[in-house]
Amino acid sequence: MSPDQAAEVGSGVVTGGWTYVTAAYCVCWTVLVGYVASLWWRHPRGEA
Amino acid sequence: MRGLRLVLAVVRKELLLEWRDPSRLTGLLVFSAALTLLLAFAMPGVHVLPDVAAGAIWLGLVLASTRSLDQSFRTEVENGALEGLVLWPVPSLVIFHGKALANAIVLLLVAVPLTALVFVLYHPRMHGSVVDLGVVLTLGCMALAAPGTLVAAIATQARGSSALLPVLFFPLVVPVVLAATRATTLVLEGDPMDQVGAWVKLLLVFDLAHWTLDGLLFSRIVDEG
Amino acid sequence: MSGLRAHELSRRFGNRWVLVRVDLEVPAGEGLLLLGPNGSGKTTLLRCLATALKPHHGTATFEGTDLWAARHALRDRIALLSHATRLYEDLSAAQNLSCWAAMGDYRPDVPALLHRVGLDGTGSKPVRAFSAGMRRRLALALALVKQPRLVLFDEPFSALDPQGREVVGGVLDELRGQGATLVLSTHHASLGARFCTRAVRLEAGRIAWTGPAAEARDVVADA
Amino acid sequence: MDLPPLEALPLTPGKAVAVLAILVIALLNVRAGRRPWYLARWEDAFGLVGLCLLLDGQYMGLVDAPRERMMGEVGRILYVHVPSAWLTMVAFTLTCLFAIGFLVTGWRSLDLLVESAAEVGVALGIVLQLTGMLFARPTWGVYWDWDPRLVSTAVMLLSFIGVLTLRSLLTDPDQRANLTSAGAILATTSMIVTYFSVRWWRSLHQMQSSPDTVASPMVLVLRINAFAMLFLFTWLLVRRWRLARALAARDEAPPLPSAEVPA
Repeated sequence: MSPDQAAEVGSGVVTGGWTYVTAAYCVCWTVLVGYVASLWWRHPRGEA
Repeated sequence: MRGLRLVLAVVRKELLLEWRDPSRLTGLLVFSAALTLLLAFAMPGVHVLPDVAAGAIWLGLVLASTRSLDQSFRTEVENGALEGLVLWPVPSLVIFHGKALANAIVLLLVAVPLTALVFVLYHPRMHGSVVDLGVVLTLGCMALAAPGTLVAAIATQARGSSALLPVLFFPLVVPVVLAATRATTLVLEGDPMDQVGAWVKLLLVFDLAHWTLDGLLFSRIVDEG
Repeated sequence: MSGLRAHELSRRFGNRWVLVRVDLEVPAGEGLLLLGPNGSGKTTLLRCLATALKPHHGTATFEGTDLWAARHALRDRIALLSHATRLYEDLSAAQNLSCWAAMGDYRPDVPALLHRVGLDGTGSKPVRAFSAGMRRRLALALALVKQPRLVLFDEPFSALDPQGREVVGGVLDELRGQGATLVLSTHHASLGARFCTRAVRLEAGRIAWTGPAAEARDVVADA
Repeated sequence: MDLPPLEALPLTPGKAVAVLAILVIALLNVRAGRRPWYLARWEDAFGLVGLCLLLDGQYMGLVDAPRERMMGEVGRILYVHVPSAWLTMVAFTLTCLFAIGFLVTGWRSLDLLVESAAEVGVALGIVLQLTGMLFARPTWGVYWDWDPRLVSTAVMLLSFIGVLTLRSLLTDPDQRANLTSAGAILATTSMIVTYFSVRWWRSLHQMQSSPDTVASPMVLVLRINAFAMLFLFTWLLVRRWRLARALAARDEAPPLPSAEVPA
């Protein structure tokens, strides 16, 4: 363990957690894309 | 003066309806009593019951209020009485305040025996005075009644109103449940830090805001042709 | 003094026009017979005139004031009687009357009113136990609480036995005697013609025929 | 406002893609006699700019931005979480303002905007709530905490979902408009009161982050993401409003017919 890392552990820095980051960005995209799709889906077709 | 007299006339009519059909009130009482019993069994053990007594009272009241609000508007739409009231020379604000006041009284009529029952079943400590408890119960019931009356008026105009009512009502009264439960707990368990005033103040502000604002919204939605 | 006037009164529900450019004129103290098949817009017209519905086009005035704009003041003098009886099922007849009166700041003679519609002696029975005819009579008494100047009556003679019709007829005569303006919607032209001078026939929300009430019978018979 | 030095704006692949995309779009737009499908309406420009900014902002958030001093990599969630929080607030504030405006003026467009803003707000609010929970798990150790902002956001979301439910259950347009607006105003007030009451009850959440409390390299990334969300929000709102208008036009009443009785 490098001195740098040791200092981080002692100071309570959160390490790792890329899973959560990926999940958060995915959630953002899923909801946005899903919502846009629903807008498109609900649009009345046939006229104009 | 005339306004107050009319409000009291609406309240009298509501209470007379409750009086002529006692099954409505007894139904509410049995409902909340059964809920109190069920809640005790849903707890991890008998030892926590004194701590959750206040919560049991307010949970019972909120759930009972959805029933009583639903009932109070069902009698109005049954023979078109609500439209009749709008066409009667009585301001919509008066209808709102009368109905809300009557709903608050009905809730208090449920609250008193319910509190007694919780005392019997849950054995909470009682450090504060009965007057304090009464003030908290009154303010809390009024804080449930005013937004409840408005929301019930909104819900009755939609399909499936009794299912819609809690959907609109519960998020609205989160602060009431929180403040009333805190205040009740502090009254029951003693208040060494003197915090009960803050919660009562919150209830008071909530009451004031809803008893003034909701009447305006109510008149807007019932008298629009 | 001008009574009830409507100019191009129109109302829609959703995207359907149920009342189209209806022009009416009822002189004060006179009666108008409103005829027409089911769904022709009679009830909607009455509800517009009673300020229960806001017209989407056109205007209606009573004694010179716009009905919708001055609705809060005018509701004191307008009575709408329809299949919605406005009654509280769990209250007795007298309680219904006294509660409604108190809510409008009226002080009527409740026993006299009940006697007027032939309901004395119904005691403390809740309205729930009443027959349809009794409810109609009680609703009539409820309208009389207001001492209305404009009476809008939807199907006055439905659900009534001959005796009940007698009562309703008596009350209508009395109201006309007091100078009230009447609008009666009915299928039975012959029964209504007694109280009205003019008649109007609605079809698809429009006025299809207008003429003296005495001739109205034939129109219905032809249809 | 202090602009960051030029070195703080490195040409990242994300930005390169974004700039190229904008250039291509602009060129196509200028050249085309008729408008391309992705620029059919004026709001689509907002959508495209928003999309580019979002791609760039998220790339910067994931790659360029330094690790947060206390939260490490997890701090990168903030670049999604904070902008969505801002825009959710904007959406629901607009909903409330539109609702008040509708009750005062009675304009139909405002009613359609109430519906649109509420729905877009709910969509963004879901992003906010979920990313917030994903942020809470590694930093606080739990997905949920009884913090005023968490609770009031959840209450607000539930309220507006309730309002949209109410709206879907009503058929008469005039009645629907009135009740939706009343419900939206109630939902907004309930959110405000909930916030303060829960804050009294218990407070654990850090104070609101503002550019003063956040390290400067983060500010730029945060800003880009916030503008991305703002542009996308505008696009979504206008799009949703067009949808509402199209649906309303479908069952709009025909003009008042003549007084002649149809044969």
